[in-house]
Amino acid sequence: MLDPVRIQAEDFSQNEEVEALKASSRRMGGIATFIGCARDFSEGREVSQIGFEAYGSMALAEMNKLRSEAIEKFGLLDARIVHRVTTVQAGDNIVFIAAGAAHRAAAFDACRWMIDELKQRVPIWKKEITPQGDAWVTPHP
Amino acid sequence: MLDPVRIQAEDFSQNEEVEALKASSRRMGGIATFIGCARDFSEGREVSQIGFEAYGSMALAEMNKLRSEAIEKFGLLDARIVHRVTTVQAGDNIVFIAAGAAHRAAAFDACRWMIDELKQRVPIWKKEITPQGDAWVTPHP
Amino acid sequence: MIKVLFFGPVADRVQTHEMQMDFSPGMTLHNVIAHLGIQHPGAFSIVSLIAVNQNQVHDKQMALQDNDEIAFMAKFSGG
Amino acid sequence: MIKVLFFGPVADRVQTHEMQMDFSPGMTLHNVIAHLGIQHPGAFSIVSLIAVNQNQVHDKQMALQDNDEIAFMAKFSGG
Repeated sequence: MLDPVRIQAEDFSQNEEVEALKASSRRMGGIATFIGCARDFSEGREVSQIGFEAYGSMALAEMNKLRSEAIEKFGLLDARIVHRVTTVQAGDNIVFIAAGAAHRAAAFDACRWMIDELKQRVPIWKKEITPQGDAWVTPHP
Repeated sequence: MLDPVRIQAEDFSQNEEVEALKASSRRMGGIATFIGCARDFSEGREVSQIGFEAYGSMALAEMNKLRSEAIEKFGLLDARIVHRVTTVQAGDNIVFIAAGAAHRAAAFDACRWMIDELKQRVPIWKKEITPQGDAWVTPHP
Repeated sequence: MIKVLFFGPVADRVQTHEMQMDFSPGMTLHNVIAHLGIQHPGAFSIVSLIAVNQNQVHDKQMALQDNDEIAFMAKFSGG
Repeated sequence: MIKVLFFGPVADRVQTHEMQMDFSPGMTLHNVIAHLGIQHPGAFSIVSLIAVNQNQVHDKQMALQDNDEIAFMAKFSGG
Protein backbone atom coordinates (compact mmCIF):
# COMPACT_ATOMS: atom_id res chain seq x y z
CA MET A 1 0.00 0.00 0.00
CA LEU A 2 1.33 3.46 -0.89
CA ASP A 3 2.22 5.77 1.97
CA PRO A 4 -0.51 8.38 2.66
CA VAL A 5 2.03 11.22 2.45
CA ARG A 6 4.48 11.27 -0.44
CA ILE A 7 6.76 13.43 -2.56
CA GLN A 8 7.41 11.79 -5.91
CA ALA A 9 8.35 12.55 -9.51
CA GLU A 10 5.79 10.22 -11.11
CA ASP A 11 2.10 10.93 -11.54
CA PHE A 12 -0.48 9.59 -9.06
CA SER A 13 -3.72 7.71 -9.66
CA GLN A 14 -6.85 9.14 -8.05
CA ASN A 15 -8.43 5.68 -8.13
CA GLU A 16 -5.55 4.18 -6.18
CA GLU A 17 -5.41 7.02 -3.67
CA VAL A 18 -9.15 6.99 -3.00
CA GLU A 19 -9.10 3.19 -2.73
CA ALA A 20 -6.34 3.39 -0.13
CA LEU A 21 -8.18 6.14 1.75
CA LYS A 22 -11.40 4.14 1.86
CA ALA A 23 -9.57 1.02 3.05
CA SER A 24 -8.95 2.75 6.38
CA SER A 25 -12.61 2.81 7.47
CA ARG A 26 -16.06 1.55 6.56
CA ARG A 27 -17.59 4.55 8.31
CA MET A 28 -16.51 6.96 5.58
CA GLY A 29 -19.50 8.67 3.98
CA GLY A 30 -17.81 11.60 2.26
CA ILE A 31 -14.47 12.07 0.52
CA ALA A 32 -13.31 15.47 -0.69
CA THR A 33 -10.29 15.62 -2.95
CA PHE A 34 -8.28 18.41 -4.50
CA ILE A 35 -6.07 18.05 -7.56
CA GLY A 36 -3.79 20.91 -8.49
CA CYS A 37 -2.65 20.84 -12.10
CA ALA A 38 -0.46 22.87 -14.43
CA ARG A 39 -2.23 25.63 -16.34
CA ASP A 40 -0.95 26.66 -19.75
CA PHE A 41 -0.73 30.28 -18.74
CA SER A 42 -0.33 32.31 -15.59
CA GLU A 43 -0.80 36.04 -15.05
CA GLY A 44 -1.05 36.50 -18.81
CA ARG A 45 2.21 34.71 -19.69
CA GLU A 46 2.24 31.46 -21.64
CA VAL A 47 3.73 28.68 -19.58
CA SER A 48 5.06 25.62 -21.36
CA GLN A 49 6.41 23.74 -18.34
CA ILE A 50 6.57 24.05 -14.56
CA GLY A 51 9.58 22.83 -12.61
CA PHE A 52 9.49 22.00 -8.91
CA GLU A 53 12.16 21.89 -6.28
CA ALA A 54 11.68 20.75 -2.66
CA TYR A 55 13.60 20.63 0.59
CA GLY A 56 12.63 16.98 0.65
CA SER A 57 13.15 15.93 4.26
CA MET A 58 11.52 19.05 5.69
CA ALA A 59 8.69 19.03 3.13
CA LEU A 60 7.80 15.44 3.94
CA ALA A 61 7.91 16.12 7.68
CA GLU A 62 5.62 19.16 7.26
CA MET A 63 3.20 17.23 5.05
CA ASN A 64 2.98 14.45 7.63
CA LYS A 65 2.38 17.03 10.36
CA LEU A 66 -0.28 18.69 8.18
CA ARG A 67 -2.08 15.37 7.68
CA SER A 68 -2.07 14.55 11.41
CA GLU A 69 -3.28 18.02 12.30
CA ALA A 70 -6.12 17.81 9.75
CA ILE A 71 -7.24 14.40 11.04
CA GLU A 72 -7.29 15.76 14.59
CA LYS A 73 -8.78 19.19 13.85
CA PHE A 74 -11.61 18.00 11.58
CA GLY A 75 -12.21 14.52 13.03
CA LEU A 76 -11.27 12.82 9.75
CA LEU A 77 -11.18 9.07 9.32
CA ASP A 78 -8.16 9.40 7.02
CA ALA A 79 -6.29 11.84 4.77
CA ARG A 80 -3.67 11.72 2.03
CA ILE A 81 -1.24 14.26 0.56
CA VAL A 82 0.87 13.63 -2.53
CA HIS A 83 3.05 16.27 -4.21
CA ARG A 84 5.00 15.74 -7.40
CA VAL A 85 8.50 17.21 -7.61
CA THR A 86 9.63 17.08 -11.22
CA THR A 87 9.03 19.09 -14.40
CA VAL A 88 5.45 18.96 -15.63
CA GLN A 89 3.65 20.02 -18.82
CA ALA A 90 0.38 21.96 -19.12
CA GLY A 91 -2.47 19.78 -17.92
CA ASP A 92 -0.28 17.52 -15.77
CA ASN A 93 -1.11 16.78 -12.15
CA ILE A 94 0.94 18.51 -9.44
CA VAL A 95 -0.66 17.84 -6.08
CA PHE A 96 -3.34 15.55 -4.66
CA ILE A 97 -5.14 16.00 -1.34
CA ALA A 98 -7.90 13.76 0.00
CA ALA A 99 -9.94 13.95 3.18
CA GLY A 100 -12.34 11.20 4.24
CA ALA A 101 -14.92 11.69 6.99
CA ALA A 102 -18.22 10.28 8.19
CA HIS A 103 -19.98 13.32 6.73
CA ARG A 104 -19.18 15.70 3.91
CA ALA A 105 -18.79 19.01 5.76
CA ALA A 106 -15.68 17.87 7.64
CA ALA A 107 -14.21 16.35 4.46
CA PHE A 108 -14.62 19.59 2.49
CA ASP A 109 -13.35 21.82 5.31
CA ALA A 110 -10.30 19.63 5.90
CA CYS A 111 -9.39 19.24 2.23
CA ARG A 112 -9.46 22.98 1.69
CA TRP A 113 -7.53 23.63 4.89
CA MET A 114 -4.81 21.16 3.88
CA ILE A 115 -4.14 22.70 0.47
CA ASP A 116 -4.20 26.23 1.94
CA GLU A 117 -1.74 25.20 4.68
CA LEU A 118 0.44 23.21 2.28
CA LYS A 119 1.03 26.31 0.21
CA GLN A 120 2.05 28.24 3.34
CA ARG A 121 4.05 25.63 5.19
CA VAL A 122 5.66 23.11 2.86
CA PRO A 123 9.10 24.01 1.46
CA ILE A 124 8.48 23.49 -2.25
CA TRP A 125 9.18 26.04 -4.99
CA LYS A 126 7.86 26.27 -8.52
CA LYS A 127 9.51 27.75 -11.57
CA GLU A 128 7.52 28.66 -14.66
CA ILE A 129 9.29 27.81 -17.89
CA THR A 130 8.02 30.07 -20.66
CA PRO A 131 9.15 30.86 -24.22
CA GLN A 132 10.47 34.16 -22.75
CA GLY A 133 12.58 32.42 -20.12
CA ASP A 134 12.27 30.85 -16.68
CA ALA A 135 11.00 32.53 -13.53
CA TRP A 136 10.55 31.31 -9.98
CA VAL A 137 7.00 31.96 -8.83
CA THR A 138 6.62 34.57 -6.13
CA PRO A 139 3.54 33.85 -4.06
CA HIS A 140 1.14 36.68 -3.47
CA PRO A 141 1.53 38.16 0.01
CA MET B 1 -16.21 10.19 -24.06
CA LEU B 2 -18.61 9.68 -21.15
CA ASP B 3 -21.33 12.29 -20.70
CA PRO B 4 -20.53 14.79 -17.91
CA VAL B 5 -23.90 14.12 -16.22
CA ARG B 6 -25.01 10.54 -15.74
CA ILE B 7 -27.23 8.21 -13.72
CA GLN B 8 -25.93 4.66 -13.88
CA ALA B 9 -25.92 1.36 -12.02
CA GLU B 10 -22.22 0.63 -12.49
CA ASP B 11 -19.36 2.18 -10.53
CA PHE B 12 -17.39 5.14 -11.91
CA SER B 13 -13.65 5.69 -12.18
CA GLN B 14 -12.29 8.88 -10.67
CA ASN B 15 -9.32 8.69 -13.04
CA GLU B 16 -11.60 8.62 -16.09
CA GLU B 17 -13.85 11.38 -14.79
CA VAL B 18 -10.97 13.71 -13.91
CA GLU B 19 -9.31 12.96 -17.26
CA ALA B 20 -12.51 13.91 -19.08
CA LEU B 21 -12.89 17.05 -16.96
CA LYS B 22 -9.32 18.17 -17.69
CA ALA B 23 -9.74 17.54 -21.41
CA SER B 24 -12.12 20.50 -21.57
CA SER B 25 -9.50 23.15 -20.82
CA ARG B 26 -5.78 23.71 -20.39
CA ARG B 27 -6.47 26.65 -18.11
CA MET B 28 -7.63 24.43 -15.25
CA GLY B 29 -5.46 24.90 -12.16
CA GLY B 30 -7.70 23.39 -9.51
CA ILE B 31 -10.10 20.47 -9.43
CA ALA B 32 -12.27 19.75 -6.40
CA THR B 33 -14.11 16.46 -6.25
CA PHE B 34 -16.58 14.88 -3.88
CA ILE B 35 -17.26 11.16 -3.59
CA GLY B 36 -20.18 10.00 -1.50
CA CYS B 37 -19.94 6.40 -0.39
CA ALA B 38 -21.96 3.91 1.61
CA ARG B 39 -21.21 3.79 5.34
CA ASP B 40 -21.68 0.56 7.22
CA PHE B 41 -23.86 2.19 9.79
CA SER B 42 -26.12 5.20 10.04
CA GLU B 43 -27.67 6.77 13.13
CA GLY B 44 -26.46 3.84 15.18
CA ARG B 45 -28.02 1.10 13.03
CA GLU B 46 -25.93 -1.37 11.10
CA VAL B 47 -26.50 -0.99 7.37
CA SER B 48 -25.62 -3.90 5.12
CA GLN B 49 -26.79 -2.41 1.81
CA ILE B 50 -28.26 0.78 0.42
CA GLY B 51 -30.80 0.72 -2.39
CA PHE B 52 -31.50 3.69 -4.65
CA GLU B 53 -34.48 4.63 -6.73
CA ALA B 54 -34.69 7.64 -9.05
CA TYR B 55 -37.22 9.48 -11.16
CA GLY B 56 -34.73 9.07 -13.97
CA SER B 57 -35.83 11.62 -16.55
CA MET B 58 -36.40 14.38 -14.00
CA ALA B 59 -33.26 13.53 -12.03
CA LEU B 60 -31.09 13.72 -15.12
CA ALA B 61 -32.68 17.02 -16.19
CA GLU B 62 -32.11 18.50 -12.70
CA MET B 63 -28.51 17.28 -12.61
CA ASN B 64 -27.85 18.88 -16.00
CA LYS B 65 -29.42 22.13 -14.78
CA LEU B 66 -27.33 21.93 -11.61
CA ARG B 67 -24.12 21.52 -13.62
CA SER B 68 -24.93 24.47 -15.92
CA GLU B 69 -25.85 26.66 -12.97
CA ALA B 70 -22.61 25.78 -11.15
CA ILE B 71 -20.49 26.54 -14.23
CA GLU B 72 -22.22 29.91 -14.59
CA LYS B 73 -22.38 30.83 -10.89
CA PHE B 74 -18.76 29.96 -10.02
CA GLY B 75 -17.10 30.58 -13.40
CA LEU B 76 -16.03 26.96 -13.74
CA LEU B 77 -14.20 25.62 -16.76
CA ASP B 78 -16.11 22.34 -16.46
CA ALA B 79 -18.08 20.16 -14.03
CA ARG B 80 -19.30 16.57 -13.80
CA ILE B 81 -22.03 14.83 -11.79
CA VAL B 82 -22.48 11.04 -11.68
CA HIS B 83 -24.99 9.27 -9.43
CA ARG B 84 -25.33 5.52 -9.14
CA VAL B 85 -28.84 4.06 -8.93
CA THR B 86 -28.57 0.44 -7.87
CA THR B 87 -28.01 -1.47 -4.64
CA VAL B 88 -24.60 -0.87 -3.06
CA GLN B 89 -22.61 -2.47 -0.24
CA ALA B 90 -20.77 -0.70 2.58
CA GLY B 91 -17.75 1.11 1.12
CA ASP B 92 -19.17 1.33 -2.39
CA ASN B 93 -19.28 4.62 -4.30
CA ILE B 94 -22.63 6.38 -4.64
CA VAL B 95 -22.08 9.82 -6.13
CA PHE B 96 -19.24 11.71 -7.81
CA ILE B 97 -19.04 15.47 -8.27
CA ALA B 98 -16.15 17.35 -9.85
CA ALA B 99 -15.57 21.05 -10.41
CA GLY B 100 -12.63 22.39 -12.42
CA ALA B 101 -11.62 26.06 -12.36
CA ALA B 102 -8.61 28.27 -13.01
CA HIS B 103 -8.13 28.63 -9.24
CA ARG B 104 -9.00 26.44 -6.30
CA ALA B 105 -11.47 28.67 -4.40
CA ALA B 106 -14.09 28.50 -7.17
CA ALA B 107 -13.57 24.75 -7.57
CA PHE B 108 -14.14 24.07 -3.85
CA ASP B 109 -17.13 26.41 -3.57
CA ALA B 110 -18.80 24.94 -6.65
CA CYS B 111 -18.19 21.31 -5.70
CA ARG B 112 -19.72 21.81 -2.28
CA TRP B 113 -22.64 23.78 -3.71
CA MET B 114 -23.40 21.03 -6.24
CA ILE B 115 -23.59 18.21 -3.69
CA ASP B 116 -25.66 20.36 -1.31
CA GLU B 117 -28.08 21.26 -4.13
CA LEU B 118 -28.17 17.71 -5.48
CA LYS B 119 -29.47 16.47 -2.16
CA GLN B 120 -32.20 19.12 -2.19
CA ARG B 121 -33.20 19.09 -5.82
CA VAL B 122 -32.61 15.74 -7.48
CA PRO B 123 -35.42 13.15 -7.23
CA ILE B 124 -33.48 10.17 -5.89
CA TRP B 125 -34.39 8.16 -2.79
CA LYS B 126 -32.29 5.85 -0.68
CA LYS B 127 -33.37 2.87 1.36
CA GLU B 128 -31.20 1.39 4.08
CA ILE B 129 -31.23 -2.38 4.16
CA THR B 130 -30.37 -3.60 7.66
CA PRO B 131 -30.55 -6.94 9.46
CA GLN B 132 -33.64 -5.49 11.23
CA GLY B 133 -35.40 -4.65 7.96
CA ASP B 134 -35.48 -1.98 5.25
CA ALA B 135 -36.23 1.68 5.75
CA TRP B 136 -36.41 4.62 3.36
CA VAL B 137 -34.16 7.40 4.55
CA THR B 138 -35.94 10.51 5.73
CA PRO B 139 -33.71 13.52 5.21
CA HIS B 140 -33.23 15.85 8.15
CA PRO B 141 -35.40 18.97 7.85
CA MET C 1 -54.72 9.52 -20.35
CA ILE C 2 -52.82 10.95 -17.43
CA LYS C 3 -49.77 8.98 -16.32
CA VAL C 4 -49.26 9.03 -12.55
CA LEU C 5 -45.89 8.03 -11.11
CA PHE C 6 -44.84 7.11 -7.57
CA PHE C 7 -41.30 6.61 -6.30
CA GLY C 8 -39.46 5.26 -3.28
CA PRO C 9 -41.43 5.47 -0.03
CA VAL C 10 -44.55 6.80 -1.78
CA ALA C 11 -44.55 3.89 -4.25
CA ASP C 12 -44.18 1.45 -1.33
CA ARG C 13 -47.31 2.85 0.31
CA VAL C 14 -49.38 3.01 -2.90
CA GLN C 15 -47.99 -0.43 -3.75
CA THR C 16 -47.36 0.54 -7.34
CA HIS C 17 -44.97 2.73 -9.29
CA GLU C 18 -47.36 3.80 -12.00
CA MET C 19 -51.03 4.14 -12.79
CA GLN C 20 -53.14 5.62 -15.59
CA MET C 21 -56.11 7.93 -15.14
CA ASP C 22 -58.60 8.98 -17.78
CA PHE C 23 -58.18 12.55 -18.88
CA SER C 24 -61.19 14.82 -18.92
CA PRO C 25 -61.14 18.43 -20.10
CA GLY C 26 -60.88 20.95 -17.26
CA MET C 27 -59.16 18.42 -15.02
CA THR C 28 -56.78 19.98 -12.49
CA LEU C 29 -53.92 18.65 -10.44
CA HIS C 30 -56.15 19.13 -7.42
CA ASN C 31 -58.71 16.67 -8.88
CA VAL C 32 -56.05 14.00 -9.17
CA ILE C 33 -54.78 14.60 -5.64
CA ALA C 34 -58.31 14.50 -4.19
CA HIS C 35 -59.12 11.30 -6.03
CA LEU C 36 -55.93 9.42 -5.13
CA GLY C 37 -55.52 10.96 -1.69
CA ILE C 38 -58.72 9.35 -0.46
CA GLN C 39 -57.59 5.92 -1.64
CA HIS C 40 -54.01 6.27 -0.36
CA PRO C 41 -53.97 8.69 2.58
CA GLY C 42 -50.83 7.10 4.06
CA ALA C 43 -48.91 7.63 0.83
CA PHE C 44 -50.08 11.19 0.34
CA SER C 45 -49.18 12.15 3.89
CA ILE C 46 -45.49 11.86 2.94
CA VAL C 47 -45.78 13.54 -0.48
CA SER C 48 -43.78 16.76 -0.30
CA LEU C 49 -43.14 17.41 -3.98
CA ILE C 50 -45.30 17.13 -7.06
CA ALA C 51 -43.99 17.36 -10.60
CA VAL C 52 -45.94 17.65 -13.82
CA ASN C 53 -43.93 16.65 -16.86
CA GLN C 54 -40.73 16.58 -14.76
CA ASN C 55 -41.19 20.12 -13.46
CA GLN C 56 -42.03 20.86 -9.86
CA VAL C 57 -45.48 22.38 -9.48
CA HIS C 58 -46.69 24.46 -6.55
CA ASP C 59 -50.13 25.52 -7.80
CA LYS C 60 -52.59 22.65 -7.33
CA GLN C 61 -55.21 24.46 -9.40
CA MET C 62 -53.00 23.87 -12.44
CA ALA C 63 -55.01 22.65 -15.43
CA LEU C 64 -53.79 19.36 -16.84
CA GLN C 65 -53.39 18.39 -20.48
CA ASP C 66 -54.00 15.00 -21.99
CA ASN C 67 -50.88 12.80 -21.73
CA ASP C 68 -49.42 14.76 -18.82
CA GLU C 69 -47.08 12.87 -16.50
CA ILE C 70 -47.62 13.56 -12.79
CA ALA C 71 -45.18 12.40 -10.12
CA PHE C 72 -45.91 12.31 -6.39
CA MET C 73 -42.69 12.33 -4.40
CA ALA C 74 -41.46 12.20 -0.81
CA LYS C 75 -38.47 14.30 0.25
CA PHE C 76 -35.41 13.42 -1.78
CA SER C 77 -32.62 11.50 -0.08
CA GLY C 78 -30.07 10.94 -2.83
CA GLY C 79 -26.37 11.73 -2.68
CA MET D 1 30.98 21.12 10.03
CA ILE D 2 27.79 23.06 9.41
CA LYS D 3 25.84 22.07 6.30
CA VAL D 4 24.18 25.04 4.58
CA LEU D 5 21.40 24.40 2.06
CA PHE D 6 19.82 26.66 -0.55
CA PHE D 7 16.73 25.94 -2.64
CA GLY D 8 14.86 27.32 -5.63
CA PRO D 9 15.34 31.03 -6.22
CA VAL D 10 17.87 31.34 -3.38
CA ALA D 11 20.01 28.53 -4.80
CA ASP D 12 19.92 30.23 -8.21
CA ARG D 13 21.32 33.43 -6.74
CA VAL D 14 23.99 31.74 -4.59
CA GLN D 15 24.72 29.50 -7.60
CA THR D 16 24.91 26.41 -5.43
CA HIS D 17 22.54 24.19 -3.49
CA GLU D 18 24.89 23.30 -0.69
CA MET D 19 28.01 24.45 1.10
CA GLN D 20 29.96 23.45 4.21
CA MET D 21 31.18 25.83 6.91
CA ASP D 22 33.60 25.03 9.70
CA PHE D 23 31.92 24.79 13.06
CA SER D 24 33.39 26.74 15.95
CA PRO D 25 32.07 26.62 19.51
CA GLY D 26 29.73 29.52 20.37
CA MET D 27 28.77 29.98 16.71
CA THR D 28 25.25 31.38 16.22
CA LEU D 29 22.85 31.42 13.30
CA HIS D 30 23.51 35.15 13.13
CA ASN D 31 27.23 34.52 12.49
CA VAL D 32 26.38 32.33 9.49
CA ILE D 33 23.91 34.87 8.09
CA ALA D 34 26.39 37.73 8.51
CA HIS D 35 29.16 35.78 6.83
CA LEU D 36 27.13 34.55 3.84
CA GLY D 37 24.94 37.65 3.55
CA ILE D 38 27.94 39.81 2.68
CA GLN D 39 28.99 37.42 -0.09
CA HIS D 40 25.47 36.91 -1.47
CA PRO D 41 23.37 39.98 -0.69
CA GLY D 42 21.02 39.33 -3.63
CA ALA D 43 20.23 35.84 -2.42
CA PHE D 44 19.70 36.86 1.19
CA SER D 45 17.36 39.69 0.20
CA ILE D 46 14.77 37.06 -0.79
CA VAL D 47 15.32 34.73 2.17
CA SER D 48 12.12 34.73 4.19
CA LEU D 49 12.47 31.47 6.13
CA ILE D 50 15.37 29.84 7.88
CA ALA D 51 15.31 26.26 9.16
CA VAL D 52 17.83 24.53 11.40
CA ASN D 53 17.60 20.75 11.22
CA GLN D 54 14.31 21.00 9.27
CA ASN D 55 12.63 23.20 11.85
CA GLN D 56 11.83 26.83 11.20
CA VAL D 57 13.85 29.17 13.41
CA HIS D 58 12.94 32.75 14.31
CA ASP D 59 15.69 33.56 16.81
CA LYS D 60 18.90 34.41 14.97
CA GLN D 61 20.87 34.37 18.20
CA MET D 62 20.31 30.61 18.32
CA ALA D 63 23.49 28.72 19.17
CA LEU D 64 24.50 26.13 16.59
CA GLN D 65 25.78 22.63 17.20
CA ASP D 66 28.35 20.79 15.16
CA ASN D 67 26.71 18.97 12.18
CA ASP D 68 23.65 21.22 12.15
CA GLU D 69 21.85 21.61 8.83
CA ILE D 70 20.78 25.17 8.02
CA ALA D 71 18.45 25.99 5.11
CA PHE D 72 17.89 29.45 3.68
CA MET D 73 14.60 29.63 1.84
CA ALA D 74 12.48 32.06 -0.18
CA LYS D 75 8.70 32.07 0.23
CA PHE D 76 7.24 28.69 -0.63
CA SER D 77 5.30 28.33 -3.87
CA GLY D 78 4.32 24.66 -4.02
CA GLY D 79 0.86 23.25 -4.60
